[in-house]
Amino acid sequence: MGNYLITVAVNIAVFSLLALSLNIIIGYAGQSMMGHAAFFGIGAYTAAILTNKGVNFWLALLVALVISGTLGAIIGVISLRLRDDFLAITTIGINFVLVAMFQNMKLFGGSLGMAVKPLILFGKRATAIHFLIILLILILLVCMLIRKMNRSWFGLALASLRGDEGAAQSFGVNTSQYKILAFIIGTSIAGLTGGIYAHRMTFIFSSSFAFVVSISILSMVVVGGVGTIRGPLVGAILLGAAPELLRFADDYRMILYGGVIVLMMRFQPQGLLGENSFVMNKIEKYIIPLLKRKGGESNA
Amino acid sequence: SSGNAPAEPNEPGGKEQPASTEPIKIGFFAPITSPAASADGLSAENSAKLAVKLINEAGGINGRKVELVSYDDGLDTTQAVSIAEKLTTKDGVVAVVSGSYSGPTRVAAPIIQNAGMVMVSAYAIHPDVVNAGDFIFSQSFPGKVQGRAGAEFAVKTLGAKRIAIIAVDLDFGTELGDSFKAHAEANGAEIVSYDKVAISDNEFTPIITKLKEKVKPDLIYTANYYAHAAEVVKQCRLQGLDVPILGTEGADSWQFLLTAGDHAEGVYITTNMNRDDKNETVQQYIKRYREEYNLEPDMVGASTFDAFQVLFEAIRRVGTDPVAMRDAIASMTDFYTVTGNLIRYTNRGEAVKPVQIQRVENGQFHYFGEITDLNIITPDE
Amino acid sequence: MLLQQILNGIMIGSVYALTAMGATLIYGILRILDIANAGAYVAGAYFGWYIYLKTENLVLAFVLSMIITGLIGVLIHRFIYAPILSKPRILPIVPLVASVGLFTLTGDLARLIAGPGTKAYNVDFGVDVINIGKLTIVPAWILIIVLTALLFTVLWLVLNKTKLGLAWRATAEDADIAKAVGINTNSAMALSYILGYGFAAAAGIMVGILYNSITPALGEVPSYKMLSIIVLGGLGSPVGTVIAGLFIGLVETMLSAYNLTFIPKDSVAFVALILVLLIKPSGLISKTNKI
Amino acid sequence: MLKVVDLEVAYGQMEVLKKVNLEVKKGELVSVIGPNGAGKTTLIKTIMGLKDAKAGQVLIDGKDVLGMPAWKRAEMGVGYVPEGRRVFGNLTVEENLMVGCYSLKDPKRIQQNIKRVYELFPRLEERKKQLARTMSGGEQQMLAIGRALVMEPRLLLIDEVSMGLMPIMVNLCFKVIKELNDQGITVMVIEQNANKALKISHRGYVLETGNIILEGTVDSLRNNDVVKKAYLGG
Amino acid sequence: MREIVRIEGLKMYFGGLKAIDNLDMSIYEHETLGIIGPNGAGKTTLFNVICGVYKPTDGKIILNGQEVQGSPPYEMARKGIARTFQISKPLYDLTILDNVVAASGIHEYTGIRSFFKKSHTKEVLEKVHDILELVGLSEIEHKKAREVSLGYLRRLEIARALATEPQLLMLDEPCAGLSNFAINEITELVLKLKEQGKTIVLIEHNLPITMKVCDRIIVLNYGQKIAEGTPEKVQNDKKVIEAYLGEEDED
Ligand SMILES: Nc1ncnc2c1ncn2[C@@H]1O[C@H](COP(=O)(O)OP(=O)(O)OP(=O)(O)O)[C@@H](O)[C@H]1O
Ligand SMILES: Nc1ncnc2c1ncn2[C@@H]1O[C@H](COP(=O)(O)OP(=O)(O)OP(=O)(O)O)[C@@H](O)[C@H]1O
Ligand SMILES: [Mg+2]
Ligand SMILES: [Mg+2]
Repeated sequence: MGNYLITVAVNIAVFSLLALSLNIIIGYAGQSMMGHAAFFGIGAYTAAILTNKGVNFWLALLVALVISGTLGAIIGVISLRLRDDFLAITTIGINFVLVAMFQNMKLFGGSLGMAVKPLILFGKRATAIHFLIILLILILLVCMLIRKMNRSWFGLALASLRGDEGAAQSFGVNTSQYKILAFIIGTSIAGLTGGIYAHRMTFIFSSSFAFVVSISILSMVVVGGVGTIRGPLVGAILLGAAPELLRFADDYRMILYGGVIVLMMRFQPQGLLGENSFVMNKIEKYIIPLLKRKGGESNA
Repeated sequence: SSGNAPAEPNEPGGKEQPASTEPIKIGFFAPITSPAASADGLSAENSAKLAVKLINEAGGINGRKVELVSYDDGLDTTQAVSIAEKLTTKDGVVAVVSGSYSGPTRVAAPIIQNAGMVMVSAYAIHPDVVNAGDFIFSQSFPGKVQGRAGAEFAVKTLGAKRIAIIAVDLDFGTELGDSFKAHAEANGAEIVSYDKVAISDNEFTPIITKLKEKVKPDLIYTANYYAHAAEVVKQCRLQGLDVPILGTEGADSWQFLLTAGDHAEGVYITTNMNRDDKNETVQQYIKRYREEYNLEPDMVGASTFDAFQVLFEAIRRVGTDPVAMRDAIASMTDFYTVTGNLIRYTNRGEAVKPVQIQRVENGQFHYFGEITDLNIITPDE
Repeated sequence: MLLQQILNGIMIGSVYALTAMGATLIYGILRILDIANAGAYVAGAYFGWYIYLKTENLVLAFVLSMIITGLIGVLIHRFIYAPILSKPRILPIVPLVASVGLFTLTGDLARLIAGPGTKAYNVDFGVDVINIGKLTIVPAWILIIVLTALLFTVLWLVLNKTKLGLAWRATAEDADIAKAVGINTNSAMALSYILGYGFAAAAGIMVGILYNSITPALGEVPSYKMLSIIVLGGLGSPVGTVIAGLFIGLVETMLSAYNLTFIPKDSVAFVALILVLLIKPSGLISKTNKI
Repeated sequence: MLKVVDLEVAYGQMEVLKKVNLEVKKGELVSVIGPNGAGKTTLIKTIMGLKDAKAGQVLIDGKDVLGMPAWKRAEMGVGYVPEGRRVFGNLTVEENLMVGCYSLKDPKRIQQNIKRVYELFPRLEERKKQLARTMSGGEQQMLAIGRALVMEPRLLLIDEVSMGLMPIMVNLCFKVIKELNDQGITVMVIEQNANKALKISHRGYVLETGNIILEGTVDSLRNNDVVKKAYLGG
Repeated sequence: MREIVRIEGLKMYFGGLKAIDNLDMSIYEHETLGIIGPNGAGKTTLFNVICGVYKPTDGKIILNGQEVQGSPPYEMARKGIARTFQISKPLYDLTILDNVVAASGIHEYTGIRSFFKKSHTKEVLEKVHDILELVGLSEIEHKKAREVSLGYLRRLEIARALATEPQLLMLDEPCAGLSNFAINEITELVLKLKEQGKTIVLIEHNLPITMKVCDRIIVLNYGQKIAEGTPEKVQNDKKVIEAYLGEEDED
């Protein structure tokens, strides 16, 4: 793999983590989170400030995770008071306010952005491939985590809360608690990703965490398929690689990008690989029986 | 040295093929599809194409044609990283010109530096761009110099004593505003107010009412891009605040003149291009740009054009070996381009060149003066 | 100075209210946070500019552009939103994502067709400014006030004095049952889009005239700022939108006037929004369920 | 007035109605009974135009209305009381009734009709400013019935009249339906309380798993063993 | 008989509207208590207050000797009070089976710890299948709740309530919308539960059923108790006939 491909892969991997984590909040817990990039940013700045001060990278990542998770908990608490669309806009607002803070406060480098001390691994400066490995391991972990979640009472609690809060409470689900937990998990993964991203870029600007970024993450989740593991991954791969894949379209790149999203929502609002989507139906119809016949057994 | 770049089989320019007739490829990126700043991106891209076209018309460099490998970065740092990787590892370019703003340029710089390739940044203002290493050059003078020159002009020539600053809250406004402030104060003027405005904001009436009725400055320094600068000018004049206004290269665009209309008369700006320069390079660029694109050239375009001139000159002198090119650029002196005489490069890779003072007369920018004092125009080394 | 600043604040606020009016209508009816409304704002500004360039007739520019943009709105609703919304139990973020896609598309289409550079209306009002005592008034401001009042009145009348308002709300809640009681939901929705997008076009032209500049990026700020104003004003209530617009305008003005720029002006709207929602989770105007 | 010919309806792959034939003559009151999941709601939705048919015909006044949008059918004078109330929860009681009058033009008539519904269900008048979603289950059912009545339907389709209503109100509603029918309104009613439904009807149909298994006059049905056992509570 | 729930001076006002007005009542262990009354009398509201959906305006709810008014619904559920909703609240995107499994996890929703405990274990599935069998949902357990007709959603409500293994089961019009056949099934079910010693509170407008299964009936009107006693007694109460039952039907 050439450096260029690795770089694109790193970008995709970053977005995969962001999409997977956002999906926990939006897809599994059903909460309208529209400011995910803000938490990505909090993680990035926290980790960057710490390593610049000489703190160990891994420790810095941990702190980034904790701090963004804590802020996520606050959003979770706020979300308890707000209805759906209000929550959506409040989170948009939080995204804007945080980016404004990154942009204005000396602590975050102000309008000049912030240089990040390059990561040294095993005595050498880390390159794209190192970051790719770290990210892939994390993606694997997060996927396993989500899989575990889906099979646990936790997952069922989120599904109930998403389906009908009143009903969920009627059989013992403390919906507030689970909402907050979903926010914490989602935002802390975003923060962790931010910490890695900052060291990959070695330079961070407030604009990398702006609302538009939240929207692209959201688009990845929705285009891929909300509430599944494969969905955000595929969404991140497609849309994350889109700027590069669409280079052939030159000047029409953004139009294509926008157009594809609109058409997707129009014809496959459940996402490319969401439940009951065109692709999944075809897979269920043709591929699964094939596998069954060949493999003899398949897991439900 | 090329740092610890990963060894790539097709390391560009590493092994110079003798007397090749292959075209020389030069990489380029600018924000084209980004909604935020695409007018500048277009200026840059147009000028890049023009530069290549003109050199090829003149027979290329040492008999070899030049080819442009151009990318749109969408004003997105993530994309800029991919582009930088692609340029350095896949496209076989010999050098890179950044026609983009600070963000993308800043993240691309270390990658290009690590690959041991030369990059000339056309107009990015961020002080850190050239810090990426010895292969990275800035075509124009840094923001600090321009701010200093502006203050010199405002205080010494215009005699301003009470100055109000309005600056966009980005690296651009911060660099210029802060350095203007420092130098103006050092020269005995008072900065009576310093307002930062968001790039997303275009309503300055509240600030201007405040300036007019409470602050009462005798000069307004606006470190903004053209849209904001035009708004500051227009709203000052409409509110009846008739003090001199000094802008920056950010206002050096036909779009500033279009938007501000008559109100722009008498406004000064600091910039790097002198449209009244009799020099043939300058006039040819202006003429050809108008012909090719039916648009008025601006500072962004001229700077991009010149970034290519710097590379062309280096290649003409030493060929396409990156280390040789780097040394050739670093030692360039008195090289005359559209944006004036490049006196020399500092050891950090920043250009030393005079700062132009232009003034709007009859709806056009015209020569008003020039800051050539080396103490002012030499960047910190 | 205070008086002038209050006037400035009211002006800025009116621009916000005007900008958010179209999206308010659509949000109030369909509960779609229609970011693409900011695309209509851009498109409308360009149509208006072109018509004005060709005809020098400002009224015509407004009317034609509103109609064209409104009709585009109808098509967008007919072929994009309506099919999306008719699917059962769709996630609320799906139309939102679609609208973001549309907005991206319009901004870049404008760039491709009209070029990325600035276009200027250069409207000549005859006078530069009107001075009343110590107050300075720019003629475009008067036009803004008139336009805001006009659109607001139209909206208010439609909502309160016609059956359409009720039909909209019923359709938004349960389109099937609305059909079953005899509401032509397609044409009712089409009308909401004509108004919603037409209003956005008017706002786009107005802002284009005020700042004498339109660019493909014109919609960037409104695309999110209007959201905060809509919500701050309660759920898509036009009265609330006007009040919220003025409120934000005044707060922003006072902050810059008195150097209280500890928060960037840009995020004032959102800080206000978050504070208000924390204290009063239903928005400033709490007759929430009425449009 | 209403004729359903060989109607086939499916949800995706699943056939729910299989060649259903049914007729309601002008001035008739016909009830359709059947167990849960038989397809009664599906049938009525298809007649109203809220669900597409796969094959067959729905004739209203002799005209095939399949493909015609629901609001046109409403304009033809078809009134609909949906299953599970489905009132407009964020509208007030009065607004719900106003929406019901949507196809009427004359404001006087609108006032009159609403007044008549208020007389029928005084609780609704008491609560005219209350949001419909905060009304009790039975109150919502009254509202749903009222909403269909205010539009002066010629053909009234009712999906479960008695659901959630108190005994007094159940009787009242059946009485009202009977009265309306006597005044010339054609009615088709789906009802779980077969006893009460058959009592006021002229004819009835029994729908089971998508097939009409029985039809006939009320008397013939009431004396049918199957009906007796399964629907009249033995 | 032991008192499970005692309600003292309960008031629930919505603005000026007195949905429950100074109500005193008790629910005893192992009894089946019927609550009837006109539409809008406050029956569902009473359920909502007992289950913690609404905080009462005033008054006490004493569960097993403990004051519990104002506790959130999930706590009331965990304390052993299960309820069905008059207007079904299924989890539409889940299958019937998962709906019931979710309910059976009542004591598993312990926050982050629940992350590490598998939900669809053998025991859980066994239990859930039994319940589905009991209420007649077995055949359609793999259908999404969204694809199921109303009658079956009503049964799902009961299944979910049972899955929480409550000490007090509160049914809000379980028979509404059910076919005759199904009503008989549900009646059987209630009788069976009664036999097992469950405490049941039942709101039901289908009088024959109420009369058949209830030991005791409380009649509400305008939020106040207007009658209380055995089915026979209540059935013949003048006030009840006037406000609720109406003149006797022919049959
Ligand atoms: N949206 C849907 N998607 C898939 N299947 C559905 C859907 N709605 C209903 N069905 C199925 O269609 C069949 C008929 O449903 P319908 O609602 O018409 O029954 P019904 O006779 O009205 O029953 P009930 O008396 O319970 O209301 C049922 O088997 C049901 O599972
Ligand atoms: N959230 C609320 N806001 C205002 N009024 C309410 C609210 N909830 C219930 N009510 C009113 O309180 C009264 C009691 O309602 P409740 O639902 O308890 O009646 P019910 O006895 O269950 O009637 P039904 O037999 O029709 O189900 C009704 O008149 C209803 O309109
Ligand atoms: Mg039904
Ligand atoms: Mg009730």
